[in-house]
Amino acid sequence: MIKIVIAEDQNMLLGALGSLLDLEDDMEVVGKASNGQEAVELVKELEPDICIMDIEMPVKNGLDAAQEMIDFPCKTIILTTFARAGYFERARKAQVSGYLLKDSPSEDLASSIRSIMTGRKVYAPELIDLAFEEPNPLTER
Amino acid sequence: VILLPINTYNRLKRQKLEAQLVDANEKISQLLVYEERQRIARDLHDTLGQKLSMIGLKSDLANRLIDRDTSKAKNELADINQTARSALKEVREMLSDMRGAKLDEELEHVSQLLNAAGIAVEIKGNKELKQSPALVEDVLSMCLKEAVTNVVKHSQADYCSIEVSETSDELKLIIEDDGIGLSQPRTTKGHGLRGISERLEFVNGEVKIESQQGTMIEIKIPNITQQVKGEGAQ
Amino acid sequence: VILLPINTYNRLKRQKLEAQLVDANEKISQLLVYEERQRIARDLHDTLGQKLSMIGLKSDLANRLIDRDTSKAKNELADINQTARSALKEVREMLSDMRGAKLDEELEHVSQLLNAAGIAVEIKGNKELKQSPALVEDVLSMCLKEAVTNVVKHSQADYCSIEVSETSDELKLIIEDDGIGLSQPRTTKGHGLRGISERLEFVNGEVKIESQQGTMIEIKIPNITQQVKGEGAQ
Ligand SMILES: Nc1ncnc2c1ncn2[C@@H]1O[C@H](COP(=O)(O)OP(=O)(O)OP(=O)(O)O)[C@@H](O)[C@H]1O
Ligand SMILES: Nc1ncnc2c1ncn2[C@@H]1O[C@H](COP(=O)(O)OP(=O)(O)OP(=O)(O)O)[C@@H](O)[C@H]1O
Ligand SMILES: [Mg+2]
Ligand SMILES: [Mg+2]
Ligand SMILES: [Mg+2]
Repeated sequence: MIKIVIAEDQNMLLGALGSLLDLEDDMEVVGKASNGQEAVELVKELEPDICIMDIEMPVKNGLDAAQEMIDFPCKTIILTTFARAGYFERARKAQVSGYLLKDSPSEDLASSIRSIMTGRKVYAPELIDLAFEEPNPLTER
Repeated sequence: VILLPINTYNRLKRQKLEAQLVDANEKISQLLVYEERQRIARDLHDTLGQKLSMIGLKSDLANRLIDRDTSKAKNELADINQTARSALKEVREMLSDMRGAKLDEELEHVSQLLNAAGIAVEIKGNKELKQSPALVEDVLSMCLKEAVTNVVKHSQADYCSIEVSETSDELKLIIEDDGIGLSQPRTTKGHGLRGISERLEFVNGEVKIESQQGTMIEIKIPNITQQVKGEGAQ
Repeated sequence: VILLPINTYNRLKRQKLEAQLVDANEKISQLLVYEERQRIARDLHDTLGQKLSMIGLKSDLANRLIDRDTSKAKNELADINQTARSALKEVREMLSDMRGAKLDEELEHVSQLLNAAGIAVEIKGNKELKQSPALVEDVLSMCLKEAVTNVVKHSQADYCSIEVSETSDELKLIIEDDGIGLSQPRTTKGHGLRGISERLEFVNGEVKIESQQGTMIEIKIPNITQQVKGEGAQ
């Protein structure tokens, strides 16, 4: 059984995501957090295999939380909607195992989780934005 | 002996100034566009993205729940419905925020267009709208532009009149030219007239085209609908 | 006695010039922002508005179908899911379109994409286009992005080569990977390949896909059409 903690500040999303993963036979959502701080505490306490986090959350964002959990045995997955300048770079520095679309179909999410469990890293191409830290045109010239 | 150097100095200074100004203003342009993009990007980000993700996840979930627990599936569906509606409202709001098309500006623009084509132009009625919501003004301005573009491209007219009237009941725009009219077989399947109809639909408006001597195009947008639709759009 | 007047004349001329330049450039700025807004507003209207309305309607429908015909309800839910995802994809594209897709930037971007996925990449040929109009460059960059996204998502390749060649006759882009190829049953009804074809139509281009060892996708845009279409687009 893959034990999962989810952190997401949007309640409805948190609920839906939790139910979807619980429906997978080999997965169990053991804890839900509504910000990064809570996520770090829950992961310490429950020692899950996977922690799935949103980025934009109050108190502590998902990237900072991932950075804090860098030495935990638990693998972290960041879920987000759009590529934002600098986020992917920070996610990589925090050595997250997955950087995935929030709206990926639940089968895809589940299969990404399984392959992350085997030690692979999975990044959604739509979210990779290294080249596009959009230069401010005033400083460019 | 003294005159020339000063003159040259002045000329050089002027040229340098010119170049600098061009440069600076170009940068401002870029910056404005850049900021605009950033702003829109932020808007899209924060609101729509979240809602669309939610719809994606919840439809997934509802689909799986259907066979196990219909009442839970129905709850998810109600959430989806609610979310789609509020996202749509946000799209409308964003549209009206973004609108650049103020009627008075568009009137100015089409006048210049007609002048440049050697077509005399007469503008009657209200140049500025007092009570129409932004979306309606946007649609009207777009219709004006398309219709006048057609006059310039197809009518061979000498004269074109544009009349705007805004009453408590309706907003009306009439564009009339004294050109060859529509009677000839239409050569192209253009997007112009279709675009007008499609956008008018959005605000419950209608378009009527008459062609006896020259072409007359009349656009009406009822005010009651403006208000109903306007609420969402404001 | 003579010096001053000429100096003054020059100064006044300079000041007038300054004012004119400021004016002109300000207008350009406004115009750029205006056009950008209009373009985005149109996009939003055409894509998101429609999709969201559809989601609203279909969730209503699914709710009613649930008790009568679960399999129909499930179909509606699958549609909703698909629609929400493709709307999000469009928003993402819109955001990246707003950056203005220059080929050299897109090449840089896809290289990083491939690198991050552990796929070695080799880029051959022209990195910058010399004679293609903006619209063509835009379309080509979009095709490149879609094709490489597919390589990353589906191919399981170790190596990918990208070749751009611009001649007086045509513009050609070849993307080749050494992955599993297309032979496997395609799981999803994706938008990627369809999007490529649709946009290529716009510039009279064509796409050819071959899959023996790995996948090869070849995109050609004839130059003659570029010029004809380009005029309107520039
Ligand atoms: N004022 C007019 N006078 C004469 N003919 C007109 C006038 N307005 C429209 N037409 C005719 O109606 C046709 C359809 O107009 P429409 O604006 O839909 O298409 P278009 O102007 O040809 O193409 P597009 O607007 O997409 O660039 C035109 O091609 C033209 O033949
Ligand atoms: N380079 C490739 N290697 C292997 N399979 C591929 C490759 N490119 C495309 N495919 C297959 O073709 C299918 C269709 O591709 P397409 O881009 O149209 O859709 P998608 O990538 O699944 O979804 P979308 O692009 O909308 O996110 C893919 O699902 C995949 O099975
Ligand atoms: Mg959040
Ligand atoms: Mg037209
Ligand atoms: Mg694809």
